[in-house]
Amino acid sequence: MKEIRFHGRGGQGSVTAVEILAVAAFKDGKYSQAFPKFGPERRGAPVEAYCRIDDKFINLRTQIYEPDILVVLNESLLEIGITKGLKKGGTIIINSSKSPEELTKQYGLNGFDVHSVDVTSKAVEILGANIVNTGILGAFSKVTGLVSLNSIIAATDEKFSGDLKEKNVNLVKTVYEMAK
Amino acid sequence: MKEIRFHGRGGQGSVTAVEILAVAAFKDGKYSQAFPKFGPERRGAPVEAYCRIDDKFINLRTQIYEPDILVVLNESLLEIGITKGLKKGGTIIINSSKSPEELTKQYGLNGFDVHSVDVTSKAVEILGANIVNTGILGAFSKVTGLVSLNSIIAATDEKFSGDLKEKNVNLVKTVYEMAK
Amino acid sequence: MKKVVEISHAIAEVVSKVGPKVIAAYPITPQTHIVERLSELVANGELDAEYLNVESEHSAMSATMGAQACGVRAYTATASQGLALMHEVLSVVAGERLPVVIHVANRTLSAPLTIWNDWSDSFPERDNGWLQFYAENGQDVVDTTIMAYRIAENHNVLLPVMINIDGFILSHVYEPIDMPDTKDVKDFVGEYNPIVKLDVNDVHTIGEYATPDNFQEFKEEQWNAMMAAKDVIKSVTAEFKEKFGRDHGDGLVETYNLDGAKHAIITMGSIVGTFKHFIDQEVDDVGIIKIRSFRPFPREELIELTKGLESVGVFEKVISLGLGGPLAHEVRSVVKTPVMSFVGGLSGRDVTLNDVSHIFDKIREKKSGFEWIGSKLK
Amino acid sequence: MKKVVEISHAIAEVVSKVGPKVIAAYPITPQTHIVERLSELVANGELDAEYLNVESEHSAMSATMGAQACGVRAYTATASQGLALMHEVLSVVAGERLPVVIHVANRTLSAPLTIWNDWSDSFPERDNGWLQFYAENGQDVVDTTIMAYRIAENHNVLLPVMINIDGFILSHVYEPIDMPDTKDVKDFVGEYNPIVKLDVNDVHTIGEYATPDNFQEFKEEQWNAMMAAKDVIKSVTAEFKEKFGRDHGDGLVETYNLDGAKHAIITMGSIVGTFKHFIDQEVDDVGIIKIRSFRPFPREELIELTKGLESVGVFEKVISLGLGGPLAHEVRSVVKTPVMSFVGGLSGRDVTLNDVSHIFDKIREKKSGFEWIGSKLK
Amino acid sequence: MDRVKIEVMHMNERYEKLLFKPGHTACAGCPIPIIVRTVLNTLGKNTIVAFGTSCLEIISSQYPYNAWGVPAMHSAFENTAAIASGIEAAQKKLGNKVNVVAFAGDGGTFDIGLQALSGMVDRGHNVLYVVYDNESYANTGIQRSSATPFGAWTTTSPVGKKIHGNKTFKKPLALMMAAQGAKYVATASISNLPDFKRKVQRAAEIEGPKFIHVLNPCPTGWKFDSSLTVDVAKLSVETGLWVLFEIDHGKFRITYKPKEFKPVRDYLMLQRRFKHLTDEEINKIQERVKEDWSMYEGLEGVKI
Amino acid sequence: MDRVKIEVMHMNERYEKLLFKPGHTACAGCPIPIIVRTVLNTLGKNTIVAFGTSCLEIISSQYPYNAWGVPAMHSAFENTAAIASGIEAAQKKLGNKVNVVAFAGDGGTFDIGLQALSGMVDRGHNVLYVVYDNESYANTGIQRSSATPFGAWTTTSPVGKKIHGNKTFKKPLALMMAAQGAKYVATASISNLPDFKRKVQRAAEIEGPKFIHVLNPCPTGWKFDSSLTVDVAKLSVETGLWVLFEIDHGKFRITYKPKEFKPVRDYLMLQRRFKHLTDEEINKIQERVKEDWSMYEGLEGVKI
Amino acid sequence: MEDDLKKEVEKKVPNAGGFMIPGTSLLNKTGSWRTFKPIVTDKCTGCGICATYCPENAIEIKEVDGKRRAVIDYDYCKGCLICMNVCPFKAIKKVIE
Amino acid sequence: MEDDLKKEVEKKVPNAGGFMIPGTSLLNKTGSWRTFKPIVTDKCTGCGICATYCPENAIEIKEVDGKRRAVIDYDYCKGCLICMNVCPFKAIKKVIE
Ligand SMILES: Cc1ncc(C[n+]2csc(CCOP(=O)(O)OP(=O)(O)O)c2C)c(N)n1
Ligand SMILES: Cc1ncc(C[n+]2csc(CCOP(=O)(O)OP(=O)(O)O)c2C)c(N)n1
Ligand code: SF4
Ligand code: SF4
Ligand code: SF4
Ligand code: SF4
Repeated sequence: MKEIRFHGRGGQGSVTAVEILAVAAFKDGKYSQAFPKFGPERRGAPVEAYCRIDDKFINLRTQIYEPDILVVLNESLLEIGITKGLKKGGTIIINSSKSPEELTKQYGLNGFDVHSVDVTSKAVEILGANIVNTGILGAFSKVTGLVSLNSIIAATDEKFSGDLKEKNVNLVKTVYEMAK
Repeated sequence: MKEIRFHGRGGQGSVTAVEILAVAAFKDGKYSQAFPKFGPERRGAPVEAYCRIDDKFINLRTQIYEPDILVVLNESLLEIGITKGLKKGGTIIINSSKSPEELTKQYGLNGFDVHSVDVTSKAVEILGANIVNTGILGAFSKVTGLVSLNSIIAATDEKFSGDLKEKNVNLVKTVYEMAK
Repeated sequence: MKKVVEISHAIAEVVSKVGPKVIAAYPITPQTHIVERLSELVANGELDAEYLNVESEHSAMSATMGAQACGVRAYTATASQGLALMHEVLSVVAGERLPVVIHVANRTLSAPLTIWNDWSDSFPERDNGWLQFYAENGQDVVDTTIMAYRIAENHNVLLPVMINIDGFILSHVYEPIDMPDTKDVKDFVGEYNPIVKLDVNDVHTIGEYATPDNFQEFKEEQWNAMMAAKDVIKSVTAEFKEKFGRDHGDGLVETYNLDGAKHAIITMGSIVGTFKHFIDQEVDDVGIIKIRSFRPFPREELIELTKGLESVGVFEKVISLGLGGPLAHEVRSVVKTPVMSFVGGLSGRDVTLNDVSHIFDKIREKKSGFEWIGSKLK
Repeated sequence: MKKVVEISHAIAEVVSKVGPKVIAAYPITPQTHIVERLSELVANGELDAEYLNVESEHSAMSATMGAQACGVRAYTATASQGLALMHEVLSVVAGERLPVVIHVANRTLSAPLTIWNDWSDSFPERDNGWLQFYAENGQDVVDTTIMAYRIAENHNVLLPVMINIDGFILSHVYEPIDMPDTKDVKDFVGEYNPIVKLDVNDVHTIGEYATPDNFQEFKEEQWNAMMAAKDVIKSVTAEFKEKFGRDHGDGLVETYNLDGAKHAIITMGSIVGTFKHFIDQEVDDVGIIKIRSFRPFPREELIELTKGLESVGVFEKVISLGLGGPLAHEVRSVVKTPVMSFVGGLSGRDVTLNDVSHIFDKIREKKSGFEWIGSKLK
Repeated sequence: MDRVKIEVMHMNERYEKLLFKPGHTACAGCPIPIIVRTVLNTLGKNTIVAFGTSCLEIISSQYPYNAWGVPAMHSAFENTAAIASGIEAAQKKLGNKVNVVAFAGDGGTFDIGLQALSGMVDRGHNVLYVVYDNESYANTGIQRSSATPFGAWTTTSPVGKKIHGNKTFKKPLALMMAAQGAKYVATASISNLPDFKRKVQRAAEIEGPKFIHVLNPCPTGWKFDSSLTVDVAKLSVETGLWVLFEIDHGKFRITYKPKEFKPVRDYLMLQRRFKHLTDEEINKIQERVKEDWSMYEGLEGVKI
Repeated sequence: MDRVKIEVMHMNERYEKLLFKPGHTACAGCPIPIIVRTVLNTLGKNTIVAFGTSCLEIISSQYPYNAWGVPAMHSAFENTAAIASGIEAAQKKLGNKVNVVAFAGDGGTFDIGLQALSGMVDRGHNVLYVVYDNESYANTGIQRSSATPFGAWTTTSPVGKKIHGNKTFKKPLALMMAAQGAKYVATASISNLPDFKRKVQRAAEIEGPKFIHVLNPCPTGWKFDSSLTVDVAKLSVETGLWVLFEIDHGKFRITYKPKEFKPVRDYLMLQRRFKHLTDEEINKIQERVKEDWSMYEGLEGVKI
Repeated sequence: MEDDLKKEVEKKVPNAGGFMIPGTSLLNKTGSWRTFKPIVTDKCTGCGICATYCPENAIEIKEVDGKRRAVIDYDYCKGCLICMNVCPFKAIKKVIE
Repeated sequence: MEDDLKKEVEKKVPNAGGFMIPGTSLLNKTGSWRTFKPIVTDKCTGCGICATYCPENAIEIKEVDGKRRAVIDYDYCKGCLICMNVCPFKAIKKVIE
């Protein structure tokens, strides 16, 4: 079982991100479970969301204490010590224009497998707004290989309607390509 | 232990009657317990009220099924079969201008110790209204001897204020004299 | 002074002697006589309090707690639907640790609508942090009221108290009651001395929002306070006996005819009187264990008292639909003897001496089981 | 079709397939997602119902019962303070024998105010004539919902059903759920066919006023209906398995790893999943007895299943202040083995795998007792 | 399906047709039955009633006796408007065109049921809500409600040395409902049945929430002889204390104006609940009537 | 007695004096704190607050953090006015002359708390009740309340194929409170703080129940950028949608009239909750503004 | 009586809770409530005003001996005497029961 | 932090339930919420309008280098940018955090 924690801000769509991830994993034939950090989400305040992926139905209902993977929608969140509990050698995927090395140094992320991708600039380009929750899933797929790009695309496609559908799918693909 | 049941109509003060009786008995050094027929009392509808008198504290909380004594504030109530449960040889005290014999015949009260007294006319005379609940207690005292006249007077005196005090006491005394 | 009074009026009188500053009540049969009398006392200037004619029981309890939070004693009374409508607020009062004392003139919860007595109103409140006492007669309720303030306001307790009296069967009955002097009452209960109150000169806030990080401990503290209440009840009851001369057992339970008895009936409230009456007439093998304090539940006391008994019965005026007699289940979960569960007296169904006789016979059979008392069905 | 959905939305979807004609709801976390989705379905014309934005939960339940009395299915959902505010009406709905089906996204009762999960909202409703089911996961709640209508509306039952799901822990979780087709759902639940309804062409009155002469029998009939519900639950559950292929034990209880186990943990709701997870990893001497139907209480089933066990534990997310774990007391009152009572998870306090490990160790000690799980006090 | 039909003995043809039947247990002289039947007779059999806990419940529905001749539902005290809302919504979905009427007392309307009523009006349910106002919680023994008039004795606004009856004036609920936007709002009196009936009729024509407030002189609570019910009702109108008006889609109109106002004292002194009033207090009430009338006359024609 | 005193670190002198302190958890851009401090600063430290469950509770009182600088009590959602009533009664008996203020949201006031409020007014408590109106149940995720305006999207008045946002117009609660007889009733806006403060001051001078209704533009629920809060508030007034008035002892007066009314569209289109509105719907709202103003202007000087 | 009725109901439906048969109040004869009895005298014109107001619906205007007049059903009349007071012709007098 | 505070409270009173110490919200630094940061530029006249509206009370008008101007307490500023919008002098600009 893999446990993943997303960090974002109230209003940024972290819950939508884990939902899409869980749907995508299921499309890949896996079992999944996604849930927000329970509680009132105030616009602007730091929030978390979670996802579990496994080969069989997930019975476990505890919170996630030692995630395997961290997804950070906002670089500035690294300032408030969000790596707590992340397994040794665990993966961190950060929306940032900085390089993994720079980020590792700046926020003391040594010992983790750090990846960064500038989702923001692509989101502004493609969606016309700094909404990075879907885009970063492209990076997730690429970096972790845990969920296929196709499934992320399909799940994203289901989630949105109108022109947001196409744009978000586009963003996912673009970020997938960028990420490494 | 003696059990007494009062019959009247909603608005006639049956509960006040049993209250005064219970207070009076206690003044006589006895223990007592009084209570209404539990439920909404609609003005005009037939109602009942109860009193127990004993030499020790009364623990019993059941309803009264087989009263020793019946007090009837309104002759017409005899039409609706209110003697139910009255012990064989039990006492009935009726506010009526008719004689016990007439009443026994009219309502089939054979086997009971029937007493009648015309409280109504005295009440109209003394109180200026057909309010018989206190007056009949004078008859109760005289007929049963269970509670002293003095105590009934004292309890009545406590219950009322203003000129109702005196008038009711007066009525009690008058009816006491009349009763047999 | 000992006198014959309506129990509801005796309650109003003793409450008035304690002297709440705010009374907020909403009428409901059979609570009405209590609060009507209090409103008279206020109208006559005999009780120096604000009497608020609130627009619902939800507001009655809310206004009561708002007032109590200011550091004064506040009062309300209710029954049945009224208590049910307070349900939400009751648990808030306990959680905010406001030692309010109220009376409930127990009456059946609808439907069908009915105004008579059983415990279906107070039993659903048995989890929420209120102490619950059940009174046997007028004297009991007067004495328990006086003690309740001491217990509730004790700084190791700080929990509200609900004093239950059987509606009509007690509330509307006139009987002899020894009413203590105002001075004695005031001396016994003392001044209300809260730890925190709404005070512009010493600012505190009441009514926080807790998270999973800290909520559970609030409940644990309430649990501890409930456990602490047992000792407080015992010592206050002992002190009461010393001051006023009246015995109420250890405050948690009382027994009758239990010495040498082989069986016992466990129950609460006014029905205890009828059982006593019956025992006085003809019984020596059955004793009574009367629960005074239903919450905190007298666990240890019941274990102790039932030791050596061949069987017990539990009589209760309430049913947990789909389970059985809730009190019987609680008793069964702690005592070792066979427990026969009797449910009856629902909504004023009279429990007669015949019923009592039947109950005792059943207990003597030393079985566990469940039975309706006074049923007309079949 | 099996898909990953938020459980709240799955609930809205399955309710919508059953097709209530009137929905009256008042928002409260964590019930909101259920009713928001329903209001969307109505706004989109996908569900042909009146959606009433009522002004309180008291009115939500009242409008629901008013509508149901007209012979249509009506729906509401709530939680915590909302359920508490419905308290008065809940017992009326049961007493008037209206087979309403609702969901409660269980959340702690204030105070302190909090929005997280425990069962302090639904437990005070355990006497009042509602059937109570507790769901383990999304699939469970969907299936239970479908069955609930059949059970509630059965003419031998005619009682309302409350389906409890742990707030947030289930309500806000996305997971794979097999959602049955609308036609299959409709076929299974059938038409609502009340005995009596408000109908100008066939005049009846609902909501009588009963007296001591006749009230108790109304309760006895409710009691009998609750007892009858056990069989109905069993047969509907069996039929459900046949039609939909999913097993829910006998409908009253389910077991896990119980064959050959020496001990068992008895509990309800979502925590069962965590216990299963832990057992799958490393345990074979402890099994799970999951209570699906808390009301009616599976008395006989528990007696049967615990026979031969050396000890059991009861884990529950609720405390009866002044008594202990209420579920543990009910279990203790029926089973013979030592019962260890665990209370934890209050208001979302996470129950971790460490906690589970500790709980299992404690059960293995074969003692009776009480313990807080996850406490930070001391 | 097995419908329930039980023949009620002694049901002669006349009683068969009544929509509220004798054998109810209202106090002798109580006008509640007059109010209920005036409404029901005007609306006819095609009517479903929701009613709250109150004298009306107790007098109409003591098991196994039942006085209703139309489908009627009681559930609790404060939720009459919510029950009616649910009924109306269901009937709409069922495609039935029926009148839905809610009956409740003043306590169940002005106080504990106000919120449900306001919610019903807010949501625009097509319900006629009728409050019979006996100016107290009568069923529980005459306690003060927010419809209790100034000075009146009740058991919770007692007459004592310090406080002299009820301290507040009656809550002007009809105006509040009109302010909220109920489509039709009216007051009525049993002493003017044609006016009352016309108002019920008008209400029935209008789609949406409607509110009629009827004064209900209660011999038991107001303490007058049971034979005087209609006289007391009439005096309430003739003294100007009880103003007959209607507010039709926000337009205010007084529907009856006494030619000459009788002094309020005539009304007050018929009732023992007012017998303690001092001259000063009576004058205060008289003044208030003047003020109210000037306010009401000021509202005539104004849209609220 | 052992009073509780805990020194709060970093409490500098400026923060020490604040009656509602930073560190609260309102959404970025939320005006609730502005409203609360405007009221408290006007009344001063001699004030006790009752507040209901709502955003205000969550943002001010998450254990162990607390933003209040005056004694404040929260108990439940719907009982703010009742709690305030109890506080006021107790303070009276204690002989304290303090301001008692109740704060609640529109849901806690227009809907579930209406009855308690009306009861408080009926009994004449000397309480200032302030409703901050974000036109929804914001705390639970923006559900429809009876203060939600016509056409607005909320999560329970969603925009679907059959139904297009909220179907009803805002409940005119201030008028209802005035109709009931609250001594002072006013509306206010954070875009006009002098007007708001003056109203609070006037209310403080008056003995009895007082009611102030403040519009609370909610960036989260109304879906506008957090920096636009004051702009949205201002537009609500300048378009005439939000009317600033007061009713002092029944006398109605408009306290601010825009020189020229901006089209409602300017206001609506700033907020994504209205973005689905058709021209027809916008016209309907524009018409309603006209009607309302003619009604309000008709009321000027009238006594209600 | 009550029991009969209840049994009757139970025979027909498994769960008697929650509803009532309308019109059964007619079984409850409230005539026994009277302290005073209204008597319609010959002054009666049959105008029907009393019937409009009788809270018990106990007055019917009928042809009696070829003349329309008020007839009181004493099974239900509670003796409130409203009829006596509203009759414009003072056609109703009271006697004690 | 929370635990410290709670312990502190418990030390002083036996029952911590039911009340809170006011002003403790100051311990909750909401500066971390910002995505954008408002910067007061030299155009600031110290008029104080922004301070009136800052929902966080995070702006103080102070003497800085002999000139009155707005000073933002970034410990609490959530970056809503109301200040930027209400400033009549456009004296506040935003930068990304
Ligand atoms: C929640 C609740 N509180 C109190 C009661 C008790 N109660 C029943 S009827 C009634 C009085 C009703 O007054 P009103 O609505 O004026 O009708 P009336 O009795 O005057 O006909 C009261 C207080 C109740 N049934 N439910
Ligand atoms: C009885 C009850 N029902 C529902 C809730 C859930 N609830 C808490 S706050 C809230 C919304 C409050 O709305 P409003 O009063 O408008 O204040 P806002 O959240 O908008 O600040 C709701 C529905 C509750 N706490 N209690
Ligand atoms: S108390 Fe009054 S309103 Fe109630 S039934 Fe009697 S007369 Fe009618
Ligand atoms: S009112 Fe008089 S005259 Fe007219 S029918 Fe009745 S009794 Fe006859
Ligand atoms: S930033 Fe702007 S509004 Fe604030 S003080 Fe400076 S000039 Fe005034
Ligand atoms: S951005 Fe918002 S919070 Fe920050 S200083 Fe400006 S107004 Fe205050």
